[in-house]
This record gives sequence, structure tokens and C-alpha cells, in this order.
Amino acid sequence: MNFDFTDEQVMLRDSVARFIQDDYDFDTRCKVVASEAGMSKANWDTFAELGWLSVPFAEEFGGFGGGPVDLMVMMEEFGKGLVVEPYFATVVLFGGLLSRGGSEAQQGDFIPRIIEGSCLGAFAYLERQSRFEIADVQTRATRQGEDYLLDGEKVVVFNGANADTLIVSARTAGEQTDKHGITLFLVPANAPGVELVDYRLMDGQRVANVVLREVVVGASHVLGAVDEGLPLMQAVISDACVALGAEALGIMDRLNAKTLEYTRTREQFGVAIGSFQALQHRMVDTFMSCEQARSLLYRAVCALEKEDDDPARDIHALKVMIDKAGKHIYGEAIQLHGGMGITDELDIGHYAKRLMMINATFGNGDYHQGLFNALSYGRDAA
Amino acid sequence: MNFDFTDEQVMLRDSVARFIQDDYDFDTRCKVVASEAGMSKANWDTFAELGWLSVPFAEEFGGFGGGPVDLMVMMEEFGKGLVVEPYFATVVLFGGLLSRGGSEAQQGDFIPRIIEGSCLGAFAYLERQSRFEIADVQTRATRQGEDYLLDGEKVVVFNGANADTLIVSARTAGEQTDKHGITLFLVPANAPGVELVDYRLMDGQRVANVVLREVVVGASHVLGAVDEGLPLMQAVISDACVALGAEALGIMDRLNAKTLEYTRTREQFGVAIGSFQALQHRMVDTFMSCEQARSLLYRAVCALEKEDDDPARDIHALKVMIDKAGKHIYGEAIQLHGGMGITDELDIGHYAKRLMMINATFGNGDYHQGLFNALSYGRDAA
Amino acid sequence: MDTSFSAEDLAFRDEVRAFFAEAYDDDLQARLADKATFREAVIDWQRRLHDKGWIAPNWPKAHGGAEWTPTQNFIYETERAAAGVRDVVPFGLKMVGPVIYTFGNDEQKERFLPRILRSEDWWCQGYSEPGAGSDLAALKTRAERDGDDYVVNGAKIWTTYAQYADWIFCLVRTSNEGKKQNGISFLLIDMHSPGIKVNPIVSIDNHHSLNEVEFNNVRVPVANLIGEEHKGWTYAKALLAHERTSIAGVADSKRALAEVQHFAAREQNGGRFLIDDPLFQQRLSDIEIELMALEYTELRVLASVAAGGAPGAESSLLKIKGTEIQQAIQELRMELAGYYQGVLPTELAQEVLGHSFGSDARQAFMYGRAATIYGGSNEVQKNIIAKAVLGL
Amino acid sequence: MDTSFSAEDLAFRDEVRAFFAEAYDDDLQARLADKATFREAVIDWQRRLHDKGWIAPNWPKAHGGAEWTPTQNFIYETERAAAGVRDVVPFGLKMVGPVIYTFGNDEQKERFLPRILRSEDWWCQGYSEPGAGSDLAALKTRAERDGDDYVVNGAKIWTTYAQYADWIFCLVRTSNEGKKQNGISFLLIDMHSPGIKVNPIVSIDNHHSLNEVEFNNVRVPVANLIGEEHKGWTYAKALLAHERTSIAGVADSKRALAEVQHFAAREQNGGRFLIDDPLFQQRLSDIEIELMALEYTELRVLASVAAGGAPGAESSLLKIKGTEIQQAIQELRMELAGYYQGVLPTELAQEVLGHSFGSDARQAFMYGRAATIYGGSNEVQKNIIAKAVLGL
Repeated sequence: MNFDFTDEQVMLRDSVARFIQDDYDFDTRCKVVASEAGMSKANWDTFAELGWLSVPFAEEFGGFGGGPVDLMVMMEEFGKGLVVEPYFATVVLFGGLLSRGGSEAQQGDFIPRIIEGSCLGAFAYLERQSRFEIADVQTRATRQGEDYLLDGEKVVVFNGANADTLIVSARTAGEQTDKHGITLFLVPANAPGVELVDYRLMDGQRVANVVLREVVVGASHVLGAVDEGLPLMQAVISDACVALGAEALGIMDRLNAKTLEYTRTREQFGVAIGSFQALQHRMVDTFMSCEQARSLLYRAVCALEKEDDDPARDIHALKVMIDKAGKHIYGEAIQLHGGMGITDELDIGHYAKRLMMINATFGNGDYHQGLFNALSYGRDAA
Repeated sequence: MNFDFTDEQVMLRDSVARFIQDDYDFDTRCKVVASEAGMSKANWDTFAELGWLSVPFAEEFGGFGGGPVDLMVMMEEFGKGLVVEPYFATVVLFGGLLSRGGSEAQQGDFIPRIIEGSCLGAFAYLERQSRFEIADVQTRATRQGEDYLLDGEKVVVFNGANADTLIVSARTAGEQTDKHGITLFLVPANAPGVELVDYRLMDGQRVANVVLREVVVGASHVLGAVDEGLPLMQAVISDACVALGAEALGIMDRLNAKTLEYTRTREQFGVAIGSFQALQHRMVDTFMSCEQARSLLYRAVCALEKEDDDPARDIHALKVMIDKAGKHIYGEAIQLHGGMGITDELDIGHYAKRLMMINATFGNGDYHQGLFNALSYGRDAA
Repeated sequence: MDTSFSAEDLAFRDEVRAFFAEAYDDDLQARLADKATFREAVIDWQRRLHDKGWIAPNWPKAHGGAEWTPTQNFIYETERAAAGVRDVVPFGLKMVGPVIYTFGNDEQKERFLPRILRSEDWWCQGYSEPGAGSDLAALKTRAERDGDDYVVNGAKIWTTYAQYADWIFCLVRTSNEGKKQNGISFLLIDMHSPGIKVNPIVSIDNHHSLNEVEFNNVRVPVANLIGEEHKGWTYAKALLAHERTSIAGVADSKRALAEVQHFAAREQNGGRFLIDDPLFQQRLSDIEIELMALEYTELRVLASVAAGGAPGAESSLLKIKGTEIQQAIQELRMELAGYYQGVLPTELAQEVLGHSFGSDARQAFMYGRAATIYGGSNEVQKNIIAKAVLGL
Repeated sequence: MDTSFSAEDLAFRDEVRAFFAEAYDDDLQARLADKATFREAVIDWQRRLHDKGWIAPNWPKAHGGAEWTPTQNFIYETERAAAGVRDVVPFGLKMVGPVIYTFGNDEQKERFLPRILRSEDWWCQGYSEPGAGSDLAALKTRAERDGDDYVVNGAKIWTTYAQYADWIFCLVRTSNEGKKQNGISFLLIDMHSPGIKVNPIVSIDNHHSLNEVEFNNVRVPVANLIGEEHKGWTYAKALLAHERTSIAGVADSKRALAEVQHFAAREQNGGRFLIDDPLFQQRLSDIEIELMALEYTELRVLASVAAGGAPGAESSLLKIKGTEIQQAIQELRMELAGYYQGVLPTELAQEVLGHSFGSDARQAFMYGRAATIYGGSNEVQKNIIAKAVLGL
């Protein structure tokens, strides 16, 4: 039993940390967010050069062959820097779907381009009505000869506007919320009939709603098995939830550190506010929340690495804890920063907003606790 | 709009408070609890003399004609003194059922005797399986000519062993959990076939399990309408929940005051522990919990007094709050008393135990919150 | 104990409802919602209230107020919030007005009160300072006597609507001797005076309502001093208790909670409405029950104030619980919005992006973070209760 | 990062299971449950562990310990709790033993350690004093040198199992000079010495396990002093961190939670099992998720201790969270018991009264209130973290 990182993992972590310290301070980040594209191509090229874009991919496609722990150490640092470049959308989601479900041809086509930084991707899984149920799919893919005709609308697509290619979930069979009958398609963003509405979220992310009107894609654009898209999506979302957990942990860690630092220096009533016992005990509570969240992150990562265990309960537990600890920690961070905490100028609120969006992504704490309960206490519990 | 007590209510409150201060200190109370009967007949006579046993009854039977507020001010003081004499069981429950549902003959028979202190009663509504569902009744009452034959077992009957007469809920029609088909019977405790198992609860109460084996009672012993016992029980339980809320409030008030006093005098690290800000803020929290609970008590009492409003939501809310605030307050009281808080010798733990039993009585907070939710947000919500 | 309404109360309720239905019209609401017309629309609305005689429910009649009973206040607030009618801007009507009629001289009363009632002056509040925060008495903005004027130097911060204001009421330091609470004076300052600079602060909700106000050798006539020099802290403290009481916002929270319930009956997950989810119901009732309690806590405080007391430390309880409840409701609405909680305002309507209230939820939640900080942070309120109520 | 079990680990797990199944037999369990035979049964059980070589998993081999890895410790504790096997009485094996082999002299090691391993002496702990509470260093029991003896006067309180004990290890004051932490010495005292009086304390669970121990001119040979005079605080502090770590009780909480789940699948309300109630499930998983986290927090601490560190302030986190979780489980079991949570022990079996676990739930809940108080109250643990981890 050990919780040590390998030398390679330590190097990876330090490499991201160094980039953020040297080239991605908060002001720089805000400029990136405010820019036309909402990301920096130059940064993305740096990510490619430093090998970060290759981390989770198989060596045969030029990847680093990394596992969940490698992804974790990077995501935690991305969290600390509030990095908005679409690593999560392109590498974790889009790349993850290709790695887990793509044909050899698809992998050979896309993965090397992702690694070299020339392909940005997005995963369009959400619809207006679907909320947290990824099986709730109205977008239709109708067979037409050798091709499929896609019709529908996907919403809040992370990195939607910058992506060259979208992976779209569409219904090829079954009713609106059936588990069976969902198929994934690789759709070029510039395909005729694809229309984007680009907008911003409070955490600095650029997202898009994607309207598909009789978009024609060939059968070779099917990702994975026809009608069997759901298990593939679920597997990638499991990986992604752990990656988001790591990002959240980086943020919580940073929020606690900044709040601690602030209370050490900020004076009220003639003394540093960190000397007030009531505040000290509250900061002990946020420290404990963060440690407990870290434990569940490690637990989920270890579960992902073990091949014979089903990591589902651990991942649901992680999402629940990230939600709870996140609210606790950003709530205290804003409150203890007082008036400064509610200004747009300070980074505290921005960390909070990213945590909130992480919580909403792939289902909030209540949603995952419901799944945890069903798995653990339901009559059909394993 | 006013929250003032009438002069009569102030006198009533002061009269109970004076009795507790002069004649019912904690040691005396412990001796009463440990006595053979678990109550003091002498005290009961005093209650009668002081008119307390007459408070909620109609003037035509010698009662004081009091309302919910009168009962509230008394119960709050009983709570402060941890009074174990069966006022609640005899006057509020047994007497309440007679007042609301008894025939004129039954009222004329029992109420004057309750008032003069010569009749102790109990309400046997609970069964092994029923938990908080008072409609879950297995005890059967079978018609036999002019009489009924009662068979079954009632459990945790407050004041069961000291009561002369029990009011027993039994099924005269319908299935085990049907709302219809429950009838209430006045059963003499010494009727053939009635068997008692007498035991103690942690809050000093004496309770009994009552086994009924072919107990014969005449039709004149039916209380209220045949098969329609449930609404009558519910109405009395509504009154009783508010009375228990008042008792709980008295306890919470006393716990907070005692804890405050203790932290003012107890020294650790060279100063009174009440000077630690972390503890101060926690005591502010318990103070606020108590005030919020008092507000819901007043709200429920006002709702009971208004004839046109349905008090159900207010009463459910009160039970939820009493549960939550109670746990909060006794938890902090024990914790802040440190080692002393976990001794049997100190009264703190005894107040806690009574609060816990109040919470369990007629359904805990979760149970009432479920009812509140159904009334407020259910599709059939009024 | 009695909380039922008399026939007069019920008639008053009907009158309030009818007035809102007529006077708070669509055109007015549209102008209030538009940043460009906001200021004039607020003034317009407040003049309608003035014409009705309801602009100052709690001012003494002698000064143009209505002297409502607690029940009338309760009814008005409940109806106002239920109808979605915005409250008046408090700085003139609820804050400096009472200070002026209580502690000001006759000349000040004549000069300022009628203009406040008619919304001819827009007021803002100059209490907090950069660096002073909840430790209000540590303020450093100084006013030095020079002939018939004070010369004011320093800065105030978190000044809501300073960008619209004609006047600011300030706590300034006129002496450095003795306890820091002594030596503070209460000064009325014309915002159009030379030497005043307003710097906008964008807050966490991406809006601009807060400001920093700088004073560089601003000359203020001594005639604008309220009460005695160095005694300003006393006047401010009386005001703060009133402010805390109104921060509780029970009626507005009732409306906000009803809105959450409304949306939850329309928001689905996997074909099931959230209002039917037992866990969501539990979150809702956790808040609603606290709010039902706070409603009566507020009534108890109002009743005891009406019976002759000034609101004391109990107002701190109202502030703490009231703001906690507000934030809990805002948080629940964010949860309800799911992914859409993050949507920033665009030129597109919210519905175009796929959701009707996500962006509103975000703004309310984000700005709502301030409620536990301003008006004396909730931590300071706990200190007040510990000292004044618990005697610790 | 790796938390999987090796083949050796799995073999060890099987061995542990098999041993418990055989050695913790029904007869033993019956004797442990009976107050009259409890003391002898504990000794009997501990000797079986001794014979197996498992009585002191973490003592150095040189002193008769097993020197298990963190993984072995984890496996053993998990299996022990899952099998419902009671832990050893900690005062000799987990507390004074390590102090003796770390800080004692050779004579003391030879004299005491083998007897501890063989459970020939029953130990208890003399730290807290009436009036000292969590402020342990404020202790007043004094030991004055008189020839080759100390003469001890004072009182200790909250002494678990003092009524059974042969020996007590005590912190006593040997000097009043300097800081209160200085001048404390660590003394081993024979409970059979003249001048010792044990006064039982009935606790809130209506049981007697706690005591007050009075010392009236008790003579203790100087040979029973551990380490240097006046340096006892240092030895005690090292011990306290170990104690806090073991208070977390993760494995026992897992078992307790499984029991709640078991009972909830059998307890009905209106024909519905509580385990099927979404709100009950939520309460259960609120706790289970915290416990899953704490399990890994403990593993992280154990791994870092194994890698060379002593448990530091993180052990305070384990203590706080561990005891909070214990109490949450106990509380949930009380809720589950409904009306029967209040049942006191009678001559009748619980089932006769209508319920199988109400009285057990009550006792566990009530005695469980102590967990956040003893071993340094959770408030003191927070002070420790604030200072040692957060640097405040």
C-alpha cells in the first residue's frame, strides 16, 4: 500500500505547475478568457510541446500511455491555475471516447493530431431537456442508404465553438430515455447543416449550442457500436469525473491556502483576523473537508486502476464529496475575504465559479448520491 | 397582532414555575423516578389542588376552559422541571380524547375525576410493528352480541401501569394499515384478560406493554364513532404535538441557560471557557435554534387557535424543528459540559434524554418532514 | 397571543394588492429592468408610493410618515414581495431619513426630509472603508474643521449606487483621542462637491452596483453635521439595528422560495419532475421550515418594538438567519438550473440558449454572497449576540 | 499509488478470518457479555491473541511485537471489526507499553513488558483530573520526593476500568516552576497501594466504566518513574497522537454502519422498509461517504507513518472525523429504533418488549457522547490543527 507518485508523475506535475507559475498568472488567464476564442492557441502549442496532450493516449499512436494517476496530477495543477484551454474537452472527453471506443482507423486519424495540437474536439452529449440523464436523447440519426441523417440540438457543448470535430450522441433506436439505441457520431464542425450558437459560462469556459439540420455523415463516422453508445459514454464519463475531481481538488487546495494567507495578514479590531478562534476552527473545518475530498479522489483513482473492481460507488462518492466540500470551501473563502471576496477583480470568486460548474458537470452531488444510494441500498444492489 | 400572555396565563405559568423551584428540584425528581410507581401521588394531588388538572377541560365539567396557549405555558414549565408525573398521558392524551370524542356520559364520568386527581388514564395506540403510523393497527375488536372482544398487544403505553383506564385503538374493520375501520375503546385496566408488562424509559417515564386476551367491553365503552377512530386520534395528536413542543422548548431553554452558566464559570487554560470565541459563536447558534423553535411553537399555537386554518403544516414544521433544534442544543450542552456532561449525576443528560423521547413520540423529525413535504409539494397538495 | 387579521387589516391587504396591480405596471417594470432607464424609473415608482402616502410607512406622521402597525407592515411587505414589487432604495428613506428626524436640527429636517420623501435626492451610504471592513469604528476618513467648513479626506468603499447619488451620509473621524468609537461624526455630503471621485467596482455577479468613493479636500459646510461633533457613532448604531432588521427579507425569501417550487415543477431529470424527487423536497422544506420560523421571529421582534422597545440584539438574529435563508434559496435555484447556472448575460434571451432562469439564478446567487458580509458581517452579528444577549 | 492487496496480504486475511472464527467462540462471547465474568474473559481473549503472536502488532519485534505493515494492520482491523471481535483493552498494550519500551529503562522493560503482553497486569490511565479537563497540563496531582519514594496526593478522573486495574500510569506534578507543561512526571503506580480509593462514576448510559481515583499519601518507588523527572509531558504527548489515531475507529464504524443498514432492511413504517425510504438512504450515505473518505485518510496517515514519520497533527483530523462519524451512526440507529430508543435494560430480553436493538442503540449512543470529549476534546484537536498544520 502506498500513495506515492512515480518520478515521472512528479515531473509531470511540476511541469504543469511551472507553466502556471511562469506563464499563466491570474491576469494572463483573464485576458485569455476575454479573448475572441476564449483560449490561447500559443498555450495549446506549448501543451503539445511539453507532451501534455499525449498523456492518456496509447504509445502506438505516439501517446505517453499514462493512467488515471497521471491525469490526476495534471488536472489538479490545471485547477490551481484555472486553466481554460480545452484540455478536458479535447483530451479527456473527445480523446477518451476515441481511445475507449474508436476503431483503429479513427484512432490513427485523430489521436496523433490531438497529440500534436492540431485537432480540437468536443463531446456533444447534452440536450435542453436532458439535465443529468445522458440517456435522455431526442436528437435523431436516421439511416439513409450508407449514411446517417442527424437532426436535433445539443446544448452547453464544452469547447463547441473551437472544435474541429464533434462527437454527437444521437438516437438510432428506442424511446427518448431508453438506455439502448444511442449511437455516437464523429461530426465535422463544418459539415453542412451544423449551426453553432457560441456563448460563455461564468467559469471562463466557451460553450456552444449545436443545431443539427439534416447533417449527413457516413457510416465510418459511427464511433463504437451502433445503438450501444451509452456504456461507452458512461465509461469515459467515469474517467472524466475523476479528472474533474482532481481539478476541483486543486481549486479547493488553492482556495484554502489563499484564505489562510489572507486571514494571516488582514487586520480587524487591531489584530490579524486569523487570530480569532471562531475563524480558526472554521478553517480547520475547510482543511478537513479538503483532506476528505483528497482521500476520495485517491480512492476513486485506485479503483479505476484496479481492473477487477467496479469503481462506480467510489466515483459517485467522489462527486458527492466534491460538491459538498466545494460548497463548504468556496463559501468560507468568499465569506472570510469579506468585501474583497465579492469583487470580480479578486480570483477567489473565479475559483468558486469553476467549482460550481464542475459540480454541475455530469450531475451534481444530489444526482450522484441518488445513484450511490441505488447501488448501495437498493433492492437490486449488487 | 400580539404575542402577549393574559394575566391568567402568566399566573398559571408562575404557579408551575414556583412548584418546580420549591418542590421539584432535580434530586427530588430523581427520587420520584426511582420510586415504585415512578410518580408521586402527593404531587398529583398538588396538581389537582392548584387546578392544573382542570386546565383544558370545559367549564361544564368543572374545567378551566383553557386553550392551546394555556396548555403551552404549563408544558414549557413542566419541561424545565423534567416533571414525570403523567400530566401529558392523563390530561393531554386521555383527557383530550374524551374532550374531543367522548359522549356526554363518558365526559361526565371521567373528566370530573381527572380534574380531582382520582383518575389516571393512558392512551394505548402503539403496536410492535406500527412505528409512527398510528393507522397500522393489528389489535382486533370483534363484535359479540352487544359487546366487543379485544385481542392484541399495545406497546410503549405512557403511564400504562398507573392508569385506571386505557383508551385502546383496535381494528373493527379493514386491513392492517387502512385509515378506516379503527375504533377507540375505554378499557378498565383491571378488566379480565388485560395483562401489563411495566418498564422504564431513559427519560424517567414508566411505560407498559399491554396484552389484551379476549377482553370484553360493552358498546358503551366505544369512544367516538365506530370505525372512525383515526380522525379523532389525529386531532388529539395534533394538540399533543404542540404540547410536547412546548415541553421541548422549556427543556431547550433550560439546557442553553445551564450551558451558558457553566461556560461562564468553568475555567480551562486559565480563563472561563465562555471567553473562547469559537464556543461563543456556537452558543449563539444554539440560542438562535431555540428562538427559531419558539417561533414555530407560537406559530403552531396560533394556528390551532384560528378555527378556519388547517394547522397541519405548522405542526409538522414544529416537530421537524424541535427535532433538529433539540439535537443541536443537547449535543452542544453535553459537549460543552465536557466530562461532566456524560455523567448520570448531572441533569444535562436527563434533559437530553427527555428531548430524545419527545422527538420519537408521534413520529420523529424525518417522519413529519415527509408529511410536510407531501402536503406542500405533493401532486395532491391542497 | 393572536396573529389573526382584523377586518381593517384585510381591507388594507386588498388595497395594497389593488394598488400594486395598477401602479406597478408593465411599462414601469420594463424601465426598471433596463440599466439605461433604471434610475429614473426608481424615482418614478417611489413618487407613486409618495402620492399614495406609503413612501415612509414607519416615519412619524409629523414628518410625513404613515406610522403603520406591525400588522400593516407585515401585510404590506408580504404583498409587495408576492407581487414581485421592488423595495424602495433604502439609503434615504430607511437610513438617513430616520437619523435626520431623530438627531438632526430643525433646519436639516426642513431641508432634507421633504426631498427624501419626494425622491428628489438620491442618497448613498458612506460607512465602510478600504481596510476597515466589519471593524467599522476603525474608520480613517477625516474631517478637519476650517472656518465654517469641514475638509474631508479619505475613501469609502462598497457604496451601493454611488454612481447615481446626489448625497452621501458619512461617518468621518473628527478626533483621534480616546476610544476609536469616540471622535466619529455623522456628516451629510453633497456628491456633486468638487474633490469627490467615484470608482466603480465590478462585483462577482459581473454587475456594477458597488463603488469606491474618494474624498480629496472636499469642503462640507458645518451646517451638514448631524447632532453633536464626535457623537456620530451613537447615531450610526441606532441606525444599524434598523438596517439589520430589514436585511432579514422574509417576504422576499417567501417569494423566492415559491419561485424555486414553481421551477422545480417544470424542470425534469430523466422524465421526472424535480419537485417530485424526495431529496429535492427535503432540501426545499429544510429551507421553508426555517423561513416559517423566521417569519414568526420577525413578527415577535416587530411586536416587541411596537410595544415600545427599539430593536436590539435580536435584530442580529434576524440578519444572520435571514441572510442564511436567502443564500440557501439562491443555492437551491442554482442546483435546479443544472448546467445553465453558469450562463452569463448575452444579447440572446435565456430561452434561446435553452433555459429560462439560469442566468438570473447565477446573478442572484453571486450577488447574494454579499448579504452575509455587509451590514456588519454575520460573524460580527454573532459577537454582538454573544455580548449583548448571552452576556459573554 | 497502489492500494491493492498482494497474494501474501490475501493469505494473511484468510488467516485472520480463520483465527477469529475459531478462537472468538460463543462461550467466550457469552462471558464477555456478562459483567460478572467480563474481566477474566478479556484476559482470556487477550492470551489467545498472545499465543497467536498477534497481541502487539505494532510493538518492535525485540520487545515481543509483530511489526506489521500498514496493510496488515488495515486487514486485521477490518476483519476484527467485521467479525464483531472486541479490541484489546488499550491501556497496557497501546498506551503504557509503547511508553515503557520507548522511554523506560531496561529494568522497567523487563519488569513490565512481558506482563503486559501476557495480560498479567490490567492497566488504566491517570491523565485527566477533576477541574483540568482538556487542559491536561493544568494537572494538580503532586508527587513529592521522600527518600526512595514519591508521595502522591490528588485525584484522577474519567479513569476507565479503574475498578479492574492492577496498575495505573499517571501524569503527576513534581514541580511548580516554569511553564505548566514542565514539572510533570510520568509515574507507574500499583493500584493495590495503600491510600488509593476508586470511586465509581455512573455515566449517561447508566453503566459504570468510569471512575475517580483518589491518591492519599500513596508511596510510589522512584524506580517507577519513567524517563527523567519533570519530562513526563514529552512522553505523554507522543502517546496522545497514537491514542487519537486509534480513536478514529474506522473499521468499527464500518461494521456499525452495516448493522444500521441491516436493521433498516427489517424496520417498517406503514408497510415500507426504512431502507427503501430515500431520505433514510440519504442519511445513511451522508455518513457512508464520509467514512469511505476517512478510511483512505487513515490509510494515507498510516502509509506516511510507515514511511518514517510519527503521526502528527493529522491524527487530530482522524480523531475529529472518526468520532463525528461514530456519533452520526449511533444517532441514526436511535432514529431507527423509534420509540424503543429509550428502553433501559430490564431482566426481560429486548425482544419481549417488542424490539431487538433499542436498548443497545441507547447505550451506544449515550456512551458515544464521550468520544468527542475524551482523548483531548474535539475543540482541543481543532486548536492543535490550527496551530500545527495551519500555522495560525
